[in-house]
Amino acid sequence: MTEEIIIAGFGGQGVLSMGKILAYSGIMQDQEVAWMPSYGPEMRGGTANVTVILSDARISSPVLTRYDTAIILNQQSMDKFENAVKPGGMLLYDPNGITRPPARDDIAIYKIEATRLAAEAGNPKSFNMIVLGAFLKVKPIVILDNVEKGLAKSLPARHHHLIPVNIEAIQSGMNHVEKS
Amino acid sequence: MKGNEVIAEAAIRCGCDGYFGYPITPQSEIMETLMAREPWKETGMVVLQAESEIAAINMVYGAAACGKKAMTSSSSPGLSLKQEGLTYLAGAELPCLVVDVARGGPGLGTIQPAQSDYFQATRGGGHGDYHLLVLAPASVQEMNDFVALGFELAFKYRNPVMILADGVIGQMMEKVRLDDRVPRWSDEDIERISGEWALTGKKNERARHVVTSLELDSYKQEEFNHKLQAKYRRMETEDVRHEELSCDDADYIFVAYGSSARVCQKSVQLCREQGIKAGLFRPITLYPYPRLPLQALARRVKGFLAVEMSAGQMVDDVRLAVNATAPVEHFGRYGGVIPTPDEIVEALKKQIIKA
Amino acid sequence: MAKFKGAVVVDTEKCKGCNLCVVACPTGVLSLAREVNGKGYHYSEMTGPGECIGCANCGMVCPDAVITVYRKNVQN
Amino acid sequence: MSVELKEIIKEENIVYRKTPALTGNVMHYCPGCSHGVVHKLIAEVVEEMGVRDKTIGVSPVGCSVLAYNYIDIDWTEAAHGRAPAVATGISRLHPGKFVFTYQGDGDLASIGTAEVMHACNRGENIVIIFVNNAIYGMTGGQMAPTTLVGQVTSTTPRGRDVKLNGFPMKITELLARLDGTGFVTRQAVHTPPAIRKAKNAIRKAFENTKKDKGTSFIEIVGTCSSGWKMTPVEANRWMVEKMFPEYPLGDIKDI
Repeated sequence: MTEEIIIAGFGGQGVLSMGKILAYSGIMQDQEVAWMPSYGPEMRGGTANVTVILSDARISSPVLTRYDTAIILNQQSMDKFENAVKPGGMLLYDPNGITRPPARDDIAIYKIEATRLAAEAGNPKSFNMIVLGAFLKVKPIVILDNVEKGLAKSLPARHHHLIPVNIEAIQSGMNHVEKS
Repeated sequence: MKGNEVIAEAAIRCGCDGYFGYPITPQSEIMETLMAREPWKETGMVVLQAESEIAAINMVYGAAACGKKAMTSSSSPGLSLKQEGLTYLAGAELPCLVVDVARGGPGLGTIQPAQSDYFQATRGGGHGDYHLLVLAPASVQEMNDFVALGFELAFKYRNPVMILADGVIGQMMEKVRLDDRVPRWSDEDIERISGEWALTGKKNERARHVVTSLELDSYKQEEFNHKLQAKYRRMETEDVRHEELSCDDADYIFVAYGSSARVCQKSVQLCREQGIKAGLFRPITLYPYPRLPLQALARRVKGFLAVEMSAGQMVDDVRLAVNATAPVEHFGRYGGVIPTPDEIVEALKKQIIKA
Repeated sequence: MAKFKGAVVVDTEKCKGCNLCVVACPTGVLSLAREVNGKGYHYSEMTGPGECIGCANCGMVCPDAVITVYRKNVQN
Repeated sequence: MSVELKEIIKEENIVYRKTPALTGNVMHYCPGCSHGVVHKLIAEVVEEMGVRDKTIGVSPVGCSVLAYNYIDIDWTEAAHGRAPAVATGISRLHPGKFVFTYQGDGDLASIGTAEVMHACNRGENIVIIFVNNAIYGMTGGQMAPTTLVGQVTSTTPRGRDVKLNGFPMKITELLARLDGTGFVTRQAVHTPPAIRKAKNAIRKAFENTKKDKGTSFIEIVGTCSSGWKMTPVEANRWMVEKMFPEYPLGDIKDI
């Protein structure tokens, strides 16, 4: 099994940390992982994206042009990555701020209203975990136990009390993801 | 862990005595990680932010002259500044470790990954007839492994060793198995390992040690250069490293190092899916270059494509090794652009297969 | 009252004849030789040892550390 | 008379001789060069303190590049101007050692300005000996940052012109203003009293290392009779007349 994922959105949406948690979760179940961010000035407020690869075998290129899954969190990223999804692949997006929804019919498209859900829950920071939950519902490539361990690994100890809140957000994402 | 963070962790674990650096993207995490880890409390390792890359490499020079395990890290523009120090280190036969997390150039260039420092790294970089031993990691695991290996080789040859990485390897995270901790060398260890030359304070029973690259007599300087060349020949026989992937039955070979090699691994897969028998030859030491194994392959394959994030630097070494036995072409993206697995496959078809 | 007599020995082969010791000598004991040493320098030498007081000024100012100074109490 | 001389020239009557911490190699310096005296003073101090086995010297690029041939201690030679950085590396990893740099005006005040500023600003526990003779000796008498206004050198053949070349650099005063320096002084070695003072200053600097009192910086105003095209005696006179008003002797900072 190899899953090649691009997560793309604005800086500050927790794109990189979502990728990191996913990667750590993969390590927890003994998979090979690679996490490769776009880096540079765009880290500060512009677009941010990260490639995450989980695999049972040695990972080749950490830099890809085609992905099994694209998780898209703003319109610029939609423009850039919709066509990068392999045929038969999956695209997950938050409709908030999307002016031109994805139009491909050879891939599975899912929606998660993460911005709205996070606002309703009164915890905008849980946004990325809601998205992660939505993804894991559709593609359960890592089990929730390992996500919890991954969270513990990627969060500094002083934030460990936030793990239950994050798990809740992941479950909320799992419950609210819809196929479009 | 990120490649850069792993360098820092590996340095602490392998008993490094001193790190001297100056911030530059995309490798600042190395010093940041060290400063956050405070290894001076744990092992006594010194970590110092210098006022410039020039000062940093000269601090390394001072520390190395004492027989200590000293290192620095930087990215391309910073490496240009360090070249003076490197030629002095090579000329004084001092061991040290230098990490270059390369970015796009020339000039200030971009902060994105590139491999356009190949000439600078493998040809010497500064003035005079000298070489660094250059290791090119292609994974975060190798960022770990090459720190201890780098110091080992540096002291084996009394020569600076460079880890030539790039922004991809520095910034990416992968699973990594860290080495066990090794204590820093004691004064007795240094006496045993480098007692012939290290600055430890002149004792009555021995002559003073002088670390210098100056020689006023040109014949003696020539003799010294012979000695250096003999050392480089020895590196070529004892410490050339490379890796071959799917080369056994291959008709076509990608030659690539570092992150380009990772991208090419994918290209090999894509080729094989399309029925093209491609393989990957990955030099691990860029100096000394794995010339002989490449030559051996040249006798039985239909062509080589050197893939680099540069306008064509390593391809020169491929051509020298292949020596016109088989076609050699170059494909590169540069200035901070990373080639994609697909365009590499296309380049192979267009430039080598030509069918 | 103590009376000191001194003597200056110059390593004449290493002397470069810079003349600084000659100028530094308070009693005019030293002068540059007419002859030259192996390097072609008019080396410094004691010409009137009787007047040397062993003050060591010459030794101190000698950039090449080629001067040894002796002093003896000749009160008795 | 000669009998009397023999009486005097006896081991027990020696009051001054070359310190054993000098190697005995004939120095390559020109006749009358101040470097020789400064080398001698450092060697004497190291010997008298009994710290030869704990002292590491860093020689520069310039006339004193070969200083390591003359003082019998462990040495390293540094790239042009970089001695304070090299000394930083040594001193940080050998905290118990006496580490000093020996630098000329071109090395320290021109190409190595950044290194000396920052070493002093960090308060590196080292001694910096700075020999200022207002000219590049090694390369044949070119303008130094400390060359006096109007002074003729091979690159200021009509004298240093401030419009073209700026002003003589008083780097010692600049360094004294940095919080990292503990002892900053300017000395000379042209007369026995001056030499005694200079030696005391060097001794004090080395003692400061023991006490970790920050960077000790000693400028020695010296002569370059070859570069100035004078005899050594004339050069000393010129130094007193022309250099001292620009570079007055004495302690600038002592905490």
